[in-house]
Amino acid sequence: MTINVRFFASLRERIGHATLTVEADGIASARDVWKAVSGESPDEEMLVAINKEYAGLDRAVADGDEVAFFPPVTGG
Amino acid sequence: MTINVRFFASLRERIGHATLTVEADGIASARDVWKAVSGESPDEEMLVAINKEYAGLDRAVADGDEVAFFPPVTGG
Amino acid sequence: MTVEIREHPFDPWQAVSEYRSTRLASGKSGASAVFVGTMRDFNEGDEVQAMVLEHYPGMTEQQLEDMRSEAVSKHGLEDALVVHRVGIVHPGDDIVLVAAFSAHRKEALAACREMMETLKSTAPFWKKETLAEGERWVERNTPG
Amino acid sequence: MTVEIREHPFDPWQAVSEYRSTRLASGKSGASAVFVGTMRDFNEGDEVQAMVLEHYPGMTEQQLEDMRSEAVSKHGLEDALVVHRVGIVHPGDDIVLVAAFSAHRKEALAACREMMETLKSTAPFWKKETLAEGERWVERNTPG
Repeated sequence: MTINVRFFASLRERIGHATLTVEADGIASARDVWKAVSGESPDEEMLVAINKEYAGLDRAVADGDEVAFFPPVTGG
Repeated sequence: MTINVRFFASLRERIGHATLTVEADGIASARDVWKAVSGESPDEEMLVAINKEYAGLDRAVADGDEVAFFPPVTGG
Repeated sequence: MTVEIREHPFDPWQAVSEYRSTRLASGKSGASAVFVGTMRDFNEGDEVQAMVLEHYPGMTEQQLEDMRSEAVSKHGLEDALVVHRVGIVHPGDDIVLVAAFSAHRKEALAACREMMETLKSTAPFWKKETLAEGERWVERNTPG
Repeated sequence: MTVEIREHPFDPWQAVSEYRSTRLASGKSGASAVFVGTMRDFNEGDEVQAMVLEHYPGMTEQQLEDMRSEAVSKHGLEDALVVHRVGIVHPGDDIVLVAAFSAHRKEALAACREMMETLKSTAPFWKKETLAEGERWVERNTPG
């Protein structure tokens, strides 16, 4: 299974990449994706989008999905 | 006692004057001024200003005051 | 002058833009909340061709100035601007501009809304509409 | 286009004025409620020299468009316009414009405020400030 992962703002800097591709079996949810790329548990405030729509950490992911992680938004 | 009376909008048209001068004794309040110029009791919605500030119908008037009568405001 | 009565058509967006660039310190007001009221070509189901806006010279300016000062002081605004047309207006003409400038959006938005409610309920202006069948006074403003 | 992401400085007042004259039917929208957010030269007690505004291309536009459509439909607006800057901005630069156009003021004012709250809490934008001592991410928006 291939997941295209994106990071924004402080999470991009922390991970050190704007995008990563995760190719692995055993990944069921966005939470699993985060663990695969960071080796850590997600922090409470982290936001997740799957295919450019907000999603919960336990939302299922499928082959080819774009999963994005970012901190609270600060626009406007 | 001399009172300078002003009328606006539909009250101006009803009275037929934009300004009137009332010279009479026995006028104590804005209500008395309205009775003197119209011969009628004031209607509930009528607004009153004395010297360009909102006032109640029973507010006292003094020699030289400007007393204005007008309908509900409709600006904006 | 932060309260103005205008007898001729004005461009409210240009007025706000000019006011900001000439009267406000750059970089202080993070939030500008603006309301512009424009004459519509219909009211209460009828087509309106024109309108006369009457006011009470002296009292109207004082009411608007009091309203502006109270909003600035209550909400800690940087500044506020109020412009209102009088005289003969036509559909599409802008009638009123209320602008609140503040460091933060909450205060600017609340002050803008409150000034509009105060203006609608207390500022001495009266509208007389010209319809195809004649003229009529607008009897009251709708609540906000 | 009623949702725009701009990479260069823009004049929000000119944008509203042009939008009204080119996109809205004259005489229909009696009420225009507009909020403009501008970069300040201070934040949380510190002087800010510049800022980088990052967004999520594709998702940001979709979020803004959903927000705009919901506001139009909920409040029965004639139209609504949303413009947001990205990239490097400086104090005094305008960052966001939200405009709601309606027949009546109540709906325009409510829609403008609600769109700003939605934008602040859900639109994927992030600010990084440049201070004299270095850079820092803005961690969260203040509630409205």
